[in-house]
Amino acid sequence: MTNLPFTIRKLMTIVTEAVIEQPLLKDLERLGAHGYTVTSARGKGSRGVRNAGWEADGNIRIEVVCDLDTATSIAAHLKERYYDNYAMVMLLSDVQVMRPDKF
Amino acid sequence: MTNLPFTIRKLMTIVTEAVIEQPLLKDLERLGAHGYTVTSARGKGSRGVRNAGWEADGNIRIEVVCDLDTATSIAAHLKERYYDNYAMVMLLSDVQVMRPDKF
Amino acid sequence: MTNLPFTIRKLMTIVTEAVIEQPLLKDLERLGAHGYTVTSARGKGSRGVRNAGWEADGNIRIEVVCDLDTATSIAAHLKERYYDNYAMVMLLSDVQVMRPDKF
Amino acid sequence: MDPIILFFLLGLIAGLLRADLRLPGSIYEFVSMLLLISIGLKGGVELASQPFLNLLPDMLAVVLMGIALPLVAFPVLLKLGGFRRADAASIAAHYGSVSVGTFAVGVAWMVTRDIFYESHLPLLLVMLEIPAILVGIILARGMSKGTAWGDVSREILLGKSIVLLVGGLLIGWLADPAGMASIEPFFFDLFKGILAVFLLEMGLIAAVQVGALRKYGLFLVAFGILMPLFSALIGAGLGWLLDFSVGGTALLATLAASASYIAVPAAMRISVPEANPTLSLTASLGITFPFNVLIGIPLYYELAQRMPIAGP
Amino acid sequence: MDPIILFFLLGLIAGLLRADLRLPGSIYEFVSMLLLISIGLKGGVELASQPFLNLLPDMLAVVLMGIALPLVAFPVLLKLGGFRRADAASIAAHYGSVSVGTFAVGVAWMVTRDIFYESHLPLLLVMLEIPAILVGIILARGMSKGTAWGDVSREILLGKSIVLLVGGLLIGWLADPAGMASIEPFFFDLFKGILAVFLLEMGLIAAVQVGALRKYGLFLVAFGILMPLFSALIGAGLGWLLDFSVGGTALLATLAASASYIAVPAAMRISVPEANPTLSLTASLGITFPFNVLIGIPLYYELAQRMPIAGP
Amino acid sequence: MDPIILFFLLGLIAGLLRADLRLPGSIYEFVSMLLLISIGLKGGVELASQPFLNLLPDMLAVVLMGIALPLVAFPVLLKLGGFRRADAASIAAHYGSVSVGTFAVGVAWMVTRDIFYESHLPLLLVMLEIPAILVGIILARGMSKGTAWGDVSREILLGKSIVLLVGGLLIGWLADPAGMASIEPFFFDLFKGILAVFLLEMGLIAAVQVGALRKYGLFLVAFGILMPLFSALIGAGLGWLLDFSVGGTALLATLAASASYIAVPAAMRISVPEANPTLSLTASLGITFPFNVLIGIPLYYELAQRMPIAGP
Ligand SMILES: Nc1ncnc2c1ncn2[C@@H]1O[C@H](COP(=O)(O)O)[C@@H](O)[C@H]1O
Ligand SMILES: Nc1ncnc2c1ncn2[C@@H]1O[C@H](COP(=O)(O)O)[C@@H](O)[C@H]1O
Ligand SMILES: Nc1ncnc2c1ncn2[C@@H]1O[C@H](COP(=O)(O)O)[C@@H](O)[C@H]1O
Ligand code: NA
Ligand code: NA
Ligand code: NA
Repeated sequence: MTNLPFTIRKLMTIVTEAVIEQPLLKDLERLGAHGYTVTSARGKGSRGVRNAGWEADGNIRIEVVCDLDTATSIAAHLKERYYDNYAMVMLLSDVQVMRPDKF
Repeated sequence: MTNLPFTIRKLMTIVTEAVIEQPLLKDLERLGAHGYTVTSARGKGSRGVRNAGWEADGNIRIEVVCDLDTATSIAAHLKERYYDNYAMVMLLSDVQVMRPDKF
Repeated sequence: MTNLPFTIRKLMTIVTEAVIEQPLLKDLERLGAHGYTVTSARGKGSRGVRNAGWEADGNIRIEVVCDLDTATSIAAHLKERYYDNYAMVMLLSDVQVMRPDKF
Repeated sequence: MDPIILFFLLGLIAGLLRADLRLPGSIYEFVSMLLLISIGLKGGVELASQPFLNLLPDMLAVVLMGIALPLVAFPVLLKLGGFRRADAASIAAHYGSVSVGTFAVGVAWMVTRDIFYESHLPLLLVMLEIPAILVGIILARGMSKGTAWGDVSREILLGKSIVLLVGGLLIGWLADPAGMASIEPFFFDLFKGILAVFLLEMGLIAAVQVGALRKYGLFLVAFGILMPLFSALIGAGLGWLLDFSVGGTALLATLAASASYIAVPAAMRISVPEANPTLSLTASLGITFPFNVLIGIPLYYELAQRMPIAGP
Repeated sequence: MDPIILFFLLGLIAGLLRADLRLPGSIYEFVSMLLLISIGLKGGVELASQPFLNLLPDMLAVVLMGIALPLVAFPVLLKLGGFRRADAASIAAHYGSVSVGTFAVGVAWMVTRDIFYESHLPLLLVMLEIPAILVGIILARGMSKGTAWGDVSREILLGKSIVLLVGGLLIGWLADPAGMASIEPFFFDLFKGILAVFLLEMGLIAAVQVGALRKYGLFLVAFGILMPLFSALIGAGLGWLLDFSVGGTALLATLAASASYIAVPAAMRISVPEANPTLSLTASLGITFPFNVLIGIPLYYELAQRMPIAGP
Repeated sequence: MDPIILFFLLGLIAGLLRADLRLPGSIYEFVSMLLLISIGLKGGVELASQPFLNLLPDMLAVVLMGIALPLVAFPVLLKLGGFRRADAASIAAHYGSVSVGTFAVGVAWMVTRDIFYESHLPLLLVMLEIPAILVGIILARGMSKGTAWGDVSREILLGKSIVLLVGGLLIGWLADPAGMASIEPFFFDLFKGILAVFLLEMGLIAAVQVGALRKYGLFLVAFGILMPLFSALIGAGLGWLLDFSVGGTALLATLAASASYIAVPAAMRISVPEANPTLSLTASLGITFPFNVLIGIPLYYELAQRMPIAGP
């Protein structure tokens, strides 16, 4: 990018059960995320079809932009706290942002 | 990432017409996808505005995390089967995952 | 990717207030975007919780696939026109596409 | 003027002015589900009081009409209109099938004027929905090619509109009257209000389609008005042959004149994907639906009144 | 047959045939909110006319039943069913608590037949919702382990169903009659129609659960039918002890027999995450709900009539 | 107590306790659309029976009030409140314009008590919605700066609330009475029930705003109560000048006292983006709406009764 100063941050995408939205978002903030974006989703994975047909059956897709350290501790926490008992997928990638101090 | 073992996989993002959700998801599974995440979307592209105003007019956004081979065969299939006749966009990128065997 | 010709393009993801959807989409087209995908979202950032509880309180998540030049001018424009007064986050990354002329 | 027509006009004008107005998608979906169920229920209640076998001739006749209409429309679209084969077949299928929204407006028109109509018209609506789809697919593909007819039939028979219409019919038919009375406030008393909301959104949708008209030019406009007029003649003729009342004849003409915008587009998108959906929807939603709702229905009633000998 | 039962069957059959039918998520949510409020309101209006203190014994008795039922179900599931501790505890909690949808169908059944029932049953419904959840958590975790009881109680007491039921009760209780009359057309007159829409979707959901049954086999099916029968006996016995009318006894049996699918699944998912939610929902939604709605309620009424001495 | 007020309190309390309760977004949107249409329809039906020209003076007077109120509020906010220019202008615009929800509660209050009010008040509501927005923009930007007034007016005139209110007015005005009767069950009979649902959600929203109050301190609270009291005086005075009935005077005071939370926030966000939307919404939704609904309306009626000479 020529004249716009972009910095690299981590984008963590979590797809999981809608029922744990509240505790999960609290965890994210406690672990250092400065923000998050949530969309409603449906899907299929090892725990079967989650069709958003009714309350207990929907997914959410959470995105968190953060630095490597925060990403690492979020990943470690999710793994330990949620992986065994909840439908959950976590993806990590690099993104460029313009205001690195924001994340 | 220091102590968390991350592996690289492909993230395929497909944006297309909501009306073909069912056959498309069946195709994805047949081609080796172990899971997928779907969100409702709207948008605009070469086939015009798709505003989600009513049934026939909505988009879906599908994400599939998979290995390179699966991604290649999905891409080939979508190209052959859907590109000519449906509003469709397909994006491919790398993501890090913690449980590579899942995908 | 063995036999499928993929080309690299920029994927720009914008999360912002739903209330500016219309002017923002117009801006994107004027600046050269050939298309976009929009999903409804909620979230939290420096401007507080945006819970999608009612009209003025929702977010949208816009994705634009485009070339580097277009991405640069979109970034510059958003920064100048919206950053000061609106809840907004902009992320940039690389994606592979099959029909580069489309974007 | 009937307020439901005014709701349609409000939507149309607001849409043309690009007002910031839209029914939430889930509400539109629910409202159209309620119309389907209510029409089915109403028909079922009436059907309960007559022997089913008597209706078979009418059902058969109507299926034949559903096959014939797209066969007439297809060559016109192909030759006169210069459309590609797939497009001509798809549009023909839309016009051979029916629009539940148009039928609902027609029923409301009759009810407001206390005009009698045969109670099994919702059943005929169901019978008319499907044949044209099959004809359209055959016209596009030919019989020979390996169309997965099993899948196609499944898709159509288990589509939302058939399931809710037939389900409503059956429930209305089987339910005991006391039970029906208790769900009447929701499904019957609110019917016209819900239809008003539906028409508001249909006006907004039609306005978007009108915008696309410029691209497709005059032939589509002409077809979107002349085809329903022709179909109405056939429908009214059939009503006369079947010895229907004036109201029933007018409603059968309305069914014939109406063009699908729910079941057929979905089926065509899957079975004839190379057909351009914008063409058929522009015609059906942008021209024919407004025409039928605003002008057609009174016209078809007029027509029904002039048929040589009509029932009660 | 009652049309609301037919709506449930329509949903069930459409679901089993994999028809393309679904209530939009937001509509389902709203419809179930309306049922909760309406039931609360109805109960509140009635409660306003009697001294609250008289109800305390009934409330206490019912809480004891809500504690006892999961304690009976748990060992059966653990020993006979061979389920893991967490799963047995979670399923037991579902069956100790109640289903508002089932209760609503029961109330509709009584109203259609003009059968009297005690007006404070909605209050008892509220009382029955919670104890089983706490028992379930204790069964899964033991008392010792540091469960965050504060959080758990908060979560349950401030969950949607309790807030709307209790809120409705209070509003019905406090509102002046003239004001209530003006909201009746929405909350009361539409009740059975809205219940019909709810049951259509419940049928679709149950059909999906039925699909999961194959995986879990016969024991779950048997439990899903026998447990409500046993609970209904207990409920009817309690109704008799409390000197309830036949209608009230039948509804108390219905409450006992019903299994939760809103409040308990959410609470268990958070508090006993290692329990497999599919197990309990398959039983509760795939077997017990259909069983109660289609067969159970008339049966429980039959049962209530045969209790030795019943009230008016 | 009126149940709709109790619904508001239920929402408020549930929100303050952070209960897990929310109306789905699409339902809230639809419910507020229905309120707008219903109020418009009701006004239109009444208007049909009187010569339009007679209303022009009232309409003009009310527009002047809509211009004057923000001009009074602005310096107070700027000087006493110490707000930035953009914020002061935006808040002033909110308080110069009107809240349809507040008006609906006022109308329900009158109807419950069988109090007469002038039938053209919904028309005055429409007239009051817009002027304050334009004043607010001018206060923020000055006249000189190149505001795209064309765009701004388009945006406002074609916004949801104006289109639905005016559309409803026109439909009610033009529709024939028989037709109106058939949509009454939906748009009129359900009105108060739908208003109750709307107020439940408004309570939940207000509770969130109350949370933000701590940040902005006492001045905003004081302004949120004193400004509507002042505006109500002006509104009642105007009602008296225009020779309104007691009920009409009270409703005009209610309109004056109410602060916008739909049309104005959207317009300000686009036209005066540097204004902090949280400030104005906290005041309007967190303080003024609850104040008007719980305390204001009866107070304004009291006030209207004490005006020297009032109509019938
Ligand atoms: N391979 C995948 N690609 C994309 N999304 C997935 C994939 N696997 C799982 N998911 C999503 O993650 C949720 C939980 O996955 P699981 O824990 O495997 O059941 C699913 O419901 C999907 O929405
Ligand atoms: N350049 C783009 N960036 C992001 N999304 C796009 C782009 N082009 C198309 N889309 C999405 O893909 C859908 C189908 O595209 P198309 O086939 O070009 O009409 C559109 O409705 C958009 O949602
Ligand atoms: N760190 C973050 N990660 C993901 N999304 C974010 C982040 N920060 C902000 N957002 C999203 O961007 C919106 C606007 O952010 P802000 O301008 O910081 O209030 C928020 O409402 C979130 O949806
Ligand atoms: Na037709
Ligand atoms: Na139970
Ligand atoms: Na005001």
